[in-house]
Amino acid sequence: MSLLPVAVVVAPAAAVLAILYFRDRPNVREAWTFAAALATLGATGWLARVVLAGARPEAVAGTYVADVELSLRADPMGAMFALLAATLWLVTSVYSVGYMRGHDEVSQGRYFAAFAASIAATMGVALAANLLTLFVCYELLTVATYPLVVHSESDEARAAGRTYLLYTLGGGVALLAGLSLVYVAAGTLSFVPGGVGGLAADPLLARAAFGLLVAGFGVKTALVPLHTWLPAAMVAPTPVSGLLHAVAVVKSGAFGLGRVVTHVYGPETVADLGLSLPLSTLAAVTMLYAGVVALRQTRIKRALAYSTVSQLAYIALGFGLAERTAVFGALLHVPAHAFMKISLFFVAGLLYVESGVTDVDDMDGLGRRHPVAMAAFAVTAAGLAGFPLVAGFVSKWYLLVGSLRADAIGFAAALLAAGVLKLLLFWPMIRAAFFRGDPLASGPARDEAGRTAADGGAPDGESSASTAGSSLSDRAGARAWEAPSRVWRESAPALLVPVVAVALGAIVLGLVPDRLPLFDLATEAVAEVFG
Amino acid sequence: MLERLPYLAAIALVGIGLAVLVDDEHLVKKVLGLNVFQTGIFLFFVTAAAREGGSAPNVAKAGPYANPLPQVLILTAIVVGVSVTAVALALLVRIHAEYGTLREDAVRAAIEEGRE
Amino acid sequence: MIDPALLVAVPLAGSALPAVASRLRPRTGWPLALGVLLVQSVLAVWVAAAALAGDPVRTQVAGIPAPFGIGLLVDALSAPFVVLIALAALAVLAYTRRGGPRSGAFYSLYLLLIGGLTGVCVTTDVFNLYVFLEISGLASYGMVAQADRGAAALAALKYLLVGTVGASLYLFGVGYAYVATGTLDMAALRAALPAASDPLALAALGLMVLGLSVKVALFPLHTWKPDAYEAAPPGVAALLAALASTVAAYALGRLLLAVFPGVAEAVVDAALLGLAAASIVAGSLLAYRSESVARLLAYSSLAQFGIVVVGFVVATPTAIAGSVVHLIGHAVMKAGSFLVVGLLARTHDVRTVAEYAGLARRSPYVSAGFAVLALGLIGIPPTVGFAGKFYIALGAIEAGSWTAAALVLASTLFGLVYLGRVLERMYVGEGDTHAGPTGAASPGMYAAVAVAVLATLALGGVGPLVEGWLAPVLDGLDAGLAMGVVP
Amino acid sequence: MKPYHESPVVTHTVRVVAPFILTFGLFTLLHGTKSVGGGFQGGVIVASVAVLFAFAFGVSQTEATLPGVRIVAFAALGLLSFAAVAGAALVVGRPFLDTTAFGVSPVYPVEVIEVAIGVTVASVVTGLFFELARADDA
Repeated sequence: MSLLPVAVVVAPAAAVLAILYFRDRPNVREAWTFAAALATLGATGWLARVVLAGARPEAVAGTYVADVELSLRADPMGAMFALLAATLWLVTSVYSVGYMRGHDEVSQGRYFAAFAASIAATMGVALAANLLTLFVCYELLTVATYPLVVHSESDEARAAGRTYLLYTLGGGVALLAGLSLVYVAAGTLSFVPGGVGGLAADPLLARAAFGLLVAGFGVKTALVPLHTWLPAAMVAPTPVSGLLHAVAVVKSGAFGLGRVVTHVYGPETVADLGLSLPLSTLAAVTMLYAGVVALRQTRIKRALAYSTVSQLAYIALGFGLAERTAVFGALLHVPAHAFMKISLFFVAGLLYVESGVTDVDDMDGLGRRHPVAMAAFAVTAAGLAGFPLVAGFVSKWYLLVGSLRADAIGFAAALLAAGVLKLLLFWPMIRAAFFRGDPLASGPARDEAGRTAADGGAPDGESSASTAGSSLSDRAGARAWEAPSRVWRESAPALLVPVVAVALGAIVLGLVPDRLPLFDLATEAVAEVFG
Repeated sequence: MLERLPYLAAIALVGIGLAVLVDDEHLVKKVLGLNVFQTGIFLFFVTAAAREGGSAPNVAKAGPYANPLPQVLILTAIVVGVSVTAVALALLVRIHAEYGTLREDAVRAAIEEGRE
Repeated sequence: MIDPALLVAVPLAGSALPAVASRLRPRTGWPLALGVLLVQSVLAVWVAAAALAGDPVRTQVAGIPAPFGIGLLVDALSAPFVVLIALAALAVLAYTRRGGPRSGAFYSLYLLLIGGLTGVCVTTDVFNLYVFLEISGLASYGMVAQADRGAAALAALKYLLVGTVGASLYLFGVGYAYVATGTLDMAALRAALPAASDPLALAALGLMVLGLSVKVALFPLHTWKPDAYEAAPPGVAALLAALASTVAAYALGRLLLAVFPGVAEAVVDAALLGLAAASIVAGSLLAYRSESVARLLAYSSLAQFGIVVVGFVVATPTAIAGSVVHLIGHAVMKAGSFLVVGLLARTHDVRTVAEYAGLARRSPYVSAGFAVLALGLIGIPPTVGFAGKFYIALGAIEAGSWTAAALVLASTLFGLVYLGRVLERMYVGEGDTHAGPTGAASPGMYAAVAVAVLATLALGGVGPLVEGWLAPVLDGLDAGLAMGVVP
Repeated sequence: MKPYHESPVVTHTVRVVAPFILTFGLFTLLHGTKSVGGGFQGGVIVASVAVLFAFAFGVSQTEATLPGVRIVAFAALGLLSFAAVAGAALVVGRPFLDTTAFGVSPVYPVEVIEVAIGVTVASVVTGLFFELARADDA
């Protein structure tokens, strides 16, 4: 019974109360968020070190239901996900402060409290020792993220919230059914590397349970038929879309899927029961479908959302193949995709706050107006497409090798095709940003854009910016008056610094992956499962 | 066939009572229906207790007795029936005082108006 | 050892005091009721502790031996309910000090109700069960009529008519059971019923189950509940919502498990499962379409009791433990919800879902409490709502009845639909946020709600405990021991 | 209040018949153990006497002699004495309501219980009658 895993979950949870208590005093409230983020990062870092040293700290909170305990256990896979979530929470907190204040959003107290609660639930999902604890935290994650989805309280947000709740709780019900079947079939729900065993006894029951579990986790992993809530949830503020809908929420779905394949069923049972093919096909279909639909999106965030759906399918495919290298690739793709996608979302958020840009075809000339941000955007977009030297390439490489080793040529082809689709998606944006002139910026970049937009006239270059966009650029314009009009002075540091940090993270993960603890944890996890 | 007759009567009373209770609009008639319904059940119990040539279960008298237990049960059930009817009548008096009518549809209409 | 008869005698005798005292000196009804209920709670906890420690407390009223006299038994199945009744009565009493009706007569009825309900839980004589059902019924009809609105009188009358029909049908079933076996004691009935002629035994079981289904308000027989709970004063609605149908469901479970196993299982199980399924679906649908929140909560009870009945029909040890946990959990959550509805109606004069818009800003703490209770009713872990449902679903899967399991799990989604609507309106709706509170609420009212919310969270892990308590009783029942108790 | 005329026929018959009804009521009440009768039936008959007086001499006049407090007090008294007899068995260490607990033949405790029930029933029925009668005028 060690307190470390408990500390990792309790730190953000305690922050929730503190944030709610100080919700009317912004600076104290933000201080609490940062303190909690740092504490969690420290705890997860230490946890990772302890786990890499071979220990498996465990904390049991007593038998909860049907002699299954509510307990946390840090194993390499869990520690990796927790470390990733903690690091990105810190970065996102900085970004959130910049975004919230730049955009002076309403009810920020509730926002930060719900954020901390979501992270606490994600930590619970990461460190859960058995399927039931994971389910409990999974449901709490839904409850904690709901206020964030409906943050702007507009009708569109309310509708998105309703779809979000219906899908995720529907998934929760399927998950509960699945884990009940597993409990009845195998007698236990705790995670055992390499599978619980005894599941193949009754193949029909085992297949039904696997189907239900995949459906349950598939909702949050946004596998095709169950993915429609993710684009709808883009109505949430960008930091929410960034951390939650690119990292915490959807990754907990993918993580759950991984747990089922590696620690409940075990790769051999998945292969014997012939479950590998259907799951992998579902993932491949999702990859390609989402990739294609992403091309048709006009709003940046919805395009990124569909690209997330497609990228998550990479992870699902890796786990679906249940082959050593493919699973390793999938585990690596979790942090890789997290860093890349979060930087894209941050840039999208920055563009929205600073220049009121939300649509893909409004991105002309942004390269000049926000050179650093757009550079980060370009680099990480390339990484998503699988360009070397950025994180995406490394995990995709292992996925490709893994699918070839599992002699699934079709799936390898699907991976490459998905990469091409990403290219087709991002290249027009990058070209518009860098190589097409910015009609607005004929004079000094900042003031000209500010004044013309301010008088509400629709200059020829500025196409149908959404009404929210134009009122935003008035504010951006207004700030332009105060800020000296130096070209590179493109955005508030609170927004720019996290963007750069996360982009650098993606590059480091691409250049020297094996030096980072995430890589070692993934290796350790795979070694534990595949022996 | 003859000794089956009281059971049939009991079932008939139960049926009639329920029919009046459900169908009639007048609240007092509903309470009456309830009483008829309960009497049917009591009749069932008492006929179950009867014996061929049995006399009242009184220690003073000799001879085969009718079964005392169902009769005692029905004594209690009658007391319960009376108290239920008393509460129902008290409620009826209050409804009449409040709405001036004892027809359920009229009362319900008055409540709907009151609610707007 | 305490004679369980005291558990019934104390509230019944105590019920005479408030009526008289309040006529002599006004406002003495409440303290008297508090005194009696404190004594009742101490007795209940004491007896329950003994019963749950493994040796059930049993006695024969007036010393008349078993098959003839009325036996009283507090075992692992009835002990939790005896304690629940006593503690729920205390919590709601705290509320009614300022919130609810305060006349002496009301507190007499209050104690009568508690006495009747405890009687239903402890008796082992089926006719005695009828008498206690009627005592608690009569008290609840009177309490529903306490509200000064005219509609309360009509709702109470409707409740009286339907409730008495239900109790009389149950009496009819007792008649058939007596004719079939010649005895009224549950243990003797269980021994004699399988040998009895089938039509009589089936008629007895059918009528008794039908009668109790009216009291539990399963779907087609539920019409009395929404009107009664909406028209009754909030304190009364909370108490009835928590206890009235819960105790009737307990009695139904006691009959199905201890008296009628082996008698025409298939027919009655199918019928009850049908009723339960109808209740879950129709209850949720009706709840979704109802405008007033009190009526919504009443319809939600239909669905929740449908789930409990599924647990009793599946009848594996896990499912039974689930039903007991869900009965207790639901009582706590539903009582808390009705208290919140009463509190908000009193402080902000809001009653319908539309009026609940933007309430979270106006009264954040009460709304947070309501949110926890609503999440519990939906069945989100770590609340007690989830524990009960999970056990029942697990039991259903173990027994291989897939439709039952699917039904129980789907009820979470139904719950989300009709309760999520209210929560969304409260937290995300844009009501006139500056409308300040209109009425005052006493600390007692807030305390009662707080107790309910804390209990919802604290009882989350009570599953294994209840399973442990019930194991000896259920094994005893399977082994054919009378009432599952070693004589 | 309706003007209440006392027709001589009604008042005289009531004044003559009342004592006999009352004794018959007490007779039924006390003979509950051995023959037909008992607390409930006896109590109701006794209550009918009060109702008769109300018909004959006017509700409010009768109610003046039997105010609400006294009626409820009698009801409570009956209930509490029944509980006392039943509880006494417990005090002596025998199961609740055990009438053989007191060494004397069970008939006497049962008689006390019958009287207690009779008092309660009589007062409740009378109280109910006056309540309904008063509600009508209101």
